Amino acid sequence: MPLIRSVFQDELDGVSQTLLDLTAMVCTAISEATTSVLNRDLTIAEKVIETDDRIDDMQHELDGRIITIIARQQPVATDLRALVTALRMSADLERMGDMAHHVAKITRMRHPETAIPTELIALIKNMGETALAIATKMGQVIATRNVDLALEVERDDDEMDQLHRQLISTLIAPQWSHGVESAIDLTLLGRYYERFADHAVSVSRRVHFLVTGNYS
Amino acid sequence: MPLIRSVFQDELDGVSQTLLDLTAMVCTAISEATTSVLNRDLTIAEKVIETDDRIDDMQHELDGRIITIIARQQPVATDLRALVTALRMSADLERMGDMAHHVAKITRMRHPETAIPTELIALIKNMGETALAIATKMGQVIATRNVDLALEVERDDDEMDQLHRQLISTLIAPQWSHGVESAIDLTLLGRYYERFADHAVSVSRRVHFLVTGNYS
Amino acid sequence: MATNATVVSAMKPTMPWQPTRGDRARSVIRLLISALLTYGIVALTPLKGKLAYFFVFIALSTFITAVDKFRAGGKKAAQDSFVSALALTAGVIVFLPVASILFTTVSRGVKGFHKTLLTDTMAKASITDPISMGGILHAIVGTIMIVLLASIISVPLSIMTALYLTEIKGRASGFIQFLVQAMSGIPSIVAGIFIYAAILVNTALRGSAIIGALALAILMIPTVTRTSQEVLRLIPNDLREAGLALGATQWKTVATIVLPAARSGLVTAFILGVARIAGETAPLLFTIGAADTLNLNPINGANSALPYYTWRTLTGGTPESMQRAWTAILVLLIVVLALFITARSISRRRIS
Amino acid sequence: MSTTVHTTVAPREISTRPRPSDRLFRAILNVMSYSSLLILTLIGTFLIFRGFETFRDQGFKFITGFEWTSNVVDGVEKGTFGIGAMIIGTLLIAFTAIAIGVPISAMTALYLNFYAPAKAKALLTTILDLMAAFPSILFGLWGYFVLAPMAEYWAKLLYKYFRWIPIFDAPQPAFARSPFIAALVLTVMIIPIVTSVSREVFSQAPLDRIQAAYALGATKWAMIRTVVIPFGASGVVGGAMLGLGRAMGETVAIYMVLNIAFINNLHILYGVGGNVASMIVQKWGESGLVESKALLAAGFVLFMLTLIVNSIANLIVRYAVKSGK
Amino acid sequence: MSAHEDLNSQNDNNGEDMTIANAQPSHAAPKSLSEVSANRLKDRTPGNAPLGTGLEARNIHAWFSKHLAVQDISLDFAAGTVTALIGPSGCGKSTFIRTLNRMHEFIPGAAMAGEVLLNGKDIYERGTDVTKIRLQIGMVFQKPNPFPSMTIGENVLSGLKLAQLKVTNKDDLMEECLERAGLWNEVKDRLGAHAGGLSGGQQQRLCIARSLAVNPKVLLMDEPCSALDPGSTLRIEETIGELAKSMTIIIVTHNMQQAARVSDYTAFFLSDGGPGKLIEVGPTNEIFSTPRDQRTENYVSGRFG
Amino acid sequence: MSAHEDLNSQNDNNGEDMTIANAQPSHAAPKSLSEVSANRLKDRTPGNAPLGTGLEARNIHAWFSKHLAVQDISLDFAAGTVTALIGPSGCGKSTFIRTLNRMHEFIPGAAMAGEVLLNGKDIYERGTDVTKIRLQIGMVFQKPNPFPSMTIGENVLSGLKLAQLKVTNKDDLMEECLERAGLWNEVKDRLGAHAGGLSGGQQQRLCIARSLAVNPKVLLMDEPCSALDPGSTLRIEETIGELAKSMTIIIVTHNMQQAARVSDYTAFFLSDGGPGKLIEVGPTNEIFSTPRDQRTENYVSGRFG
Ligand SMILES: Nc1ncnc2c1ncn2[C@@H]1O[C@H](COP(=O)(O)OP(=O)(O)OP(=O)(O)O)[C@@H](O)[C@H]1O
Ligand SMILES: Nc1ncnc2c1ncn2[C@@H]1O[C@H](COP(=O)(O)OP(=O)(O)OP(=O)(O)O)[C@@H](O)[C@H]1O
Ligand SMILES: [Mg+2]
Ligand SMILES: [Mg+2]
Ligand SMILES: O=P([O-])([O-])[O-]
Repeated sequence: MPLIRSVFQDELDGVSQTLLDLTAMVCTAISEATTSVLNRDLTIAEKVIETDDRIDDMQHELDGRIITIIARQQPVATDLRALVTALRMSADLERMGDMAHHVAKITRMRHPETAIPTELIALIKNMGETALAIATKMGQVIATRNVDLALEVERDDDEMDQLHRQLISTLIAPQWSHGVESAIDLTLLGRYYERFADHAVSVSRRVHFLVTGNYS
Repeated sequence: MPLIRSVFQDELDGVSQTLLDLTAMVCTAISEATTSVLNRDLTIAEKVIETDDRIDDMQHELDGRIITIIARQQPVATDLRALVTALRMSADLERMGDMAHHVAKITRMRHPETAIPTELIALIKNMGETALAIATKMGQVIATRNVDLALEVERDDDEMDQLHRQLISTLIAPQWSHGVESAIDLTLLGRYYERFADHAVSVSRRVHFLVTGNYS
Repeated sequence: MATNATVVSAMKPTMPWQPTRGDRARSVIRLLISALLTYGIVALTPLKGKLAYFFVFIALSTFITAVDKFRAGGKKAAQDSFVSALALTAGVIVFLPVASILFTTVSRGVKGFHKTLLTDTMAKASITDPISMGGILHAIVGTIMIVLLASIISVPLSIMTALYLTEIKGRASGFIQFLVQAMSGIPSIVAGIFIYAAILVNTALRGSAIIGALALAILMIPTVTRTSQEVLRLIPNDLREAGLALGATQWKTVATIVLPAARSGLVTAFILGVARIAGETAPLLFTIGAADTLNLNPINGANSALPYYTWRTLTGGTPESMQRAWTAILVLLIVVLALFITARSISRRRIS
Repeated sequence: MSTTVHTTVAPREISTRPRPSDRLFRAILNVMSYSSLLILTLIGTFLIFRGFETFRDQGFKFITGFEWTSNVVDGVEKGTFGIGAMIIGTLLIAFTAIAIGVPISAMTALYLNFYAPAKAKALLTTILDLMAAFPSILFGLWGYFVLAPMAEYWAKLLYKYFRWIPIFDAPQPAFARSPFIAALVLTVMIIPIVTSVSREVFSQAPLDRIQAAYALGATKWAMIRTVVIPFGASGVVGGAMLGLGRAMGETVAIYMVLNIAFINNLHILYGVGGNVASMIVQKWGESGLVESKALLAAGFVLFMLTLIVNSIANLIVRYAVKSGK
Repeated sequence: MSAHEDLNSQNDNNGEDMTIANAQPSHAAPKSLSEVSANRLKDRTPGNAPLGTGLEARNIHAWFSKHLAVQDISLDFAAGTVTALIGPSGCGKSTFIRTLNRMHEFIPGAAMAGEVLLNGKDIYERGTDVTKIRLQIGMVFQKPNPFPSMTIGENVLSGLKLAQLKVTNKDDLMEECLERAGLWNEVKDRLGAHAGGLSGGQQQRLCIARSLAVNPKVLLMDEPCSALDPGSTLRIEETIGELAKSMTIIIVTHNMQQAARVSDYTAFFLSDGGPGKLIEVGPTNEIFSTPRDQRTENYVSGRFG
Repeated sequence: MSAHEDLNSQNDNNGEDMTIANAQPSHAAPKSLSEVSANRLKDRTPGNAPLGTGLEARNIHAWFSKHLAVQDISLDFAAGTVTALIGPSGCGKSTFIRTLNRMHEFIPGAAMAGEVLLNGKDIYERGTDVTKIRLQIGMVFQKPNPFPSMTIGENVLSGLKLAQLKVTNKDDLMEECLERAGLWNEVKDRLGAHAGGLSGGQQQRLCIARSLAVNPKVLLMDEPCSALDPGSTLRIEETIGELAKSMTIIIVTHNMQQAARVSDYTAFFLSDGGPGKLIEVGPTNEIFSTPRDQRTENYVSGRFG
């Protein structure tokens, strides 16, 4: 007998697809936000900010859809967990979009100056790339529900924490010469990347719940 | 005919109650975190950190319970919105607990020094009190589902933003004499209070969705 | 749109599916045409008599209606109207003999009513005497006695057999069911001569009410058994299971739940059984002897009964005796009708 | 749980020994239910026991013979008894009645269930039930006084126009007290049984199926053809068989309208006929000892005849009901 | 659809309704929440033309003798949509749905008021051939009711036989209908078997196939799954989803989840002691997430009183 | 419970089972997720003593003639809990539940193997008075079946009459039972009326009240709501919740949501062509959120195949 419930299955698949779409948008956003802050590129920054609005809309739409599916299909067990998990993932993804938005806002705030002193460009670039890598990997975790891959995301996050610590120690080192204002900018910038990665970890962890039904 | 569904109603009430309990814990946490950071009080800081663990556990338990209720009672319309909203609120509340935790961690990190220069004590105290006030009001919004009160929370958040801006301008003012490290601490501290208030606003806004079914 | 835009204006109920005045007029016209044609055909052909009118009219009106319907709705409609005409005809055919029987019986029977009809016997009168003499008291009493005795014998047996078939459903159920059905086919005369052959031949016993009742009981058993069985079968099995699940024994379940639930149905079964035997003549010819006088002793001495009395008076052959027959049969008819109406009102009460 | 015990488990014997009260109850019903067997056996036994001498003396000719004479020679009663004509007459009348009555009954049942307006339905149902309750002697009286004169006229018409059909032919134009008239009386008598059985079955035609047919655009007749008749055909057959059984055993009414004679006659319009039951009544009064034994033997034959017809009827109904489902 | 050519030519209103259906239940403005359903609708109304304009009920009242059972119900059923009728027992759902194909009139003493427009024509108009109406508005009942005396194949074609329609290629039609009802694979090897041997769910799909054979525009279903187990129920729901691509479906159900699952629009009836009335109608998403009327909310969320 | 004194003294195993129930379905270790249900359980087993140790089915097999319908089912029903039996049609739920109060044996040719322990005693033991067993294990059926020849009040007390038990204060008992079945308020003014006049849902509650009158320890319910509308269904579910405080309840249901709503434990049966088997049993929360067996997951989430 073939699988029944085809409509429901289509709807579940649609939710997964939207999560992947959101992930893709978030990846673009963080990558472009990094570019904008490194290159003082206001146009790209504006684009990121705009993307975030679209991410927010999409998230709202997705949440509404998930609630409708729960109301109409009344799923239980794995199906219900998948939907509730999607609901939470979408919140994380939205926050990740916000973080990219915040990064882009720093570009805008300092424009036409640069927010990043030359000696930190490499570090920030590294953070941006790590963030992108984590987000990409997170997308794979969503798509494959692979719990092992989720662990890798956590390891990448450790790397991000490492970079973050490195950033702070640079700021508080006596050699620091760019003043308090710049330090504050960079503190926040670092925190944004760090939080971005945290949210990615959180999304990956939710896959664990989805698969096993338990919080790890 | 009396209301049927008494078991379900009890369960819904239980969820609301847990949200209120969480709110109370969050209020205590932020208030104590402020005290600890102002008074360099390590004991209280440790207590806050421990409270956060309990908040996390409680949130997990609540989420599990909500999923079970959805699976077992298969609610629709307002009931379903109430549960989904509770699921999101619990995430916000958990983040608010985290923020208090972060504040307390600053106390611990700087101990036995103080993290707050004397000239900022009043401001931080004010931020702490505003945060508490917002969280308390948020609790009332949860309890009463009063959409107007939710607007007040947003106004209080504006006040918080105001204080935050004031803090940052103090830090970047040329008069600043406490060095970059302290400035970084205070930047993060400020951001914690500001995010705390943001989450409270987010909780209040969810009440709007709960009542009307629309995102405002 | 779409909400009940509170049109409180009271809409009037309509029945758009019912024939309109036009439709009715059309069918009247069809019947008139059929009648005219019938008249013409009977006048012009060798067909004669009421019967000819009847059949020609039916055939014509059926045909004309079918043709008319065909023009409006095609073959489907024509077939439909043809069959409905046939069905109506059958109903009329059934109606006619009953009307005739009732009319004949009443119109002929009432002529024999007189003062002492219900209070006197034929002890001092002969059946060929003028109508105003004698009466049928002895026959009425005899009938009542015989029917009661037959019921006393057959009802318990019948209900127990029905219970066996519905409650115990024992291994022999199929066989017993078969026997009961076979019994319902026993011709009444066979019951009569059986009792005669079994009891009256070669014994000192003579015909009496009880002997007649035995013959009638044979006829009554299958009717009561089968009706009771139907009634008991209608009692949902859930009820029995509910009783058993409450810790009752089967006997208690039957006595407290099944039988009370079936009570009115069982009464109906009993009355139908009585109606079945009250008019029986043939078995009594051999079994109750022949009495013209009142005999209150059911187990001894010849007795009479209404059908039996009718039979006897018929054989008299004179106008007086014929008149007595019609009158007796009218009384019997009234008795049977009364039973019948009682049974129906009971079963109707059960439905509501 | 479900600890996969793969051993084959033997059914356990359940001790369903009922309480004494139940055992008594079941025992009583068991015994009582055999009363019908007892009665049937007794009837058969007694009739054959009393009629034994007749069977012995007459042999097979008792069934096939057409002669019935009895005389006293030297104080000894002697006779030749053959009821062939009676048996043939019985069957002829009964089948004729069925042939006329069943179509009318079936159509009436359809009319009642599907065509009649509420009032007509109530009236006609009452009338049918009434007919069933009429004493048979009443039918006899009515048949004799009212129906017979009319039917004689119909018989003449039939004879006139249809005598080319063998059974409507007659050796002489004598139509009074013919099998035809007896059959008409019987027709009226069996219509209520056949109709009520058919109506009952038709009315049980499942409403949901009827509605399904209508919802598929059926006219009333199309619906009846597709739903009601397949469902109820067995019921009509059953009703017809019951009617047949009744028709074969009818005594008094036939006695009054039929000219009983020991002549083999298959022409229904011809005023000579036979009927076992009526013959017994006719001969009973003046019969001597030997003849009355012959009459009891005739009763036994009639008994067996109706028993066989009814058994066949039951088999047919049972088969029809099973295949209908 | 080739097998239907003869049938179509019977339905005299075939050419005139080629316009796009504009009949829409009241609050039908597309919302973000209803995207899923909107998608479904898109699937279901490809060219829209063969589906006609759907069915419109205008101010329907229905009486049983003097008893007003249904009061003033106006509902539009857009072509190619599934509308669920929900409401507590006795609120007149069955009565209403039975006025839509003139089955109401079989009840002695029944009366009605209002209009039911099929392709713009009132089916209660005088002189309408009611059997033709019922051919265009099929019905599936609560209990599966195949004709037991017929084989599976004969059952599918029974509508043609009953309505005395001719069809050129019976085998194709049989296969097409069984296919659309989702039963073909299960019965293709035993079309000659008696329908009684099928399971309840299969019987119900056979009844659906039977309705399809006369090529109705509208299919009414009165609690079609209430006598079935959940597996068969889901199977039927899937079939409904498929069918809605080519016809208008109206389904009465006691099962709120079923209404939520299968329908595009939901109408809520309530009786309150008096006659049944329409309380609210709207896209199913809205009825189950943000109903406007408190009584609707109470009903769909299982609250009473 | 005062009205029950006489009855209790009839049940000869009254004193011996004052120990705390330790019979627990297999994976009954309390989980965080099951807090709600755990709370319920707490409510329901106040002193635990009057509830006994519940019912235990051990290796139950059931045959219809040679046909094995149910194979090797072992289930413990802890006192004061509600256990739902779910599974597709024909998987032997009814058969199993009917072995629990010895109703199975009414079917000609029925046979069984295994043991059913009520308070530790096998109800199939030789010499057991089966009528007494059925007094202690009540049963409510699919279709409401009050005794039509009795009034409402008589119906409630019919169990006493049938089992020929005496009770001191009939009126109190009647009120108590109707109260517990949640029907008292609706019928208190017409106890003398015939039961046929009640609605379906009320009739079913009357049947529950009838079962309660003989003070059973266990109540079996075979799809008690499948013939009822959703309102009455919720009402009955509420009653079940109340009753579980004072007795052990086992309910067969086709309605997954119902199982989810009312039960503390859920057992999933499946037949797979052969005899019905127990696939999984556990706290309802787990069965509906994290079932262990894939087949259970498929069934509860409406997937088949
Ligand atoms: N044949 C009938 N004769 C008289 N009244 C009827 C008849 N059928 C229904 N009614 C009445 O009409 C009203 C509506 O009944 P209807 O069957 O349409 O309700 P429903 O919504 O379909 O209920 P359910 O969900 O139980 O099927 C009820 O009050 C009912 O009592
Ligand atoms: N009286 C009977 N005689 C023979 N076989 C039976 C009988 N009752 C049930 N069975 C068989 O036993 C098996 C289990 O039936 P049972 O009624 O217990 O299933 P169920 O799970 O209750 O199904 P449902 O959910 O449809 O009520 C089925 O295969 C059925 O065919
Ligand atoms: Mg209905
Ligand atoms: Mg069952
Ligand atoms: O609430 P945050 O995403 O800033 O941690």
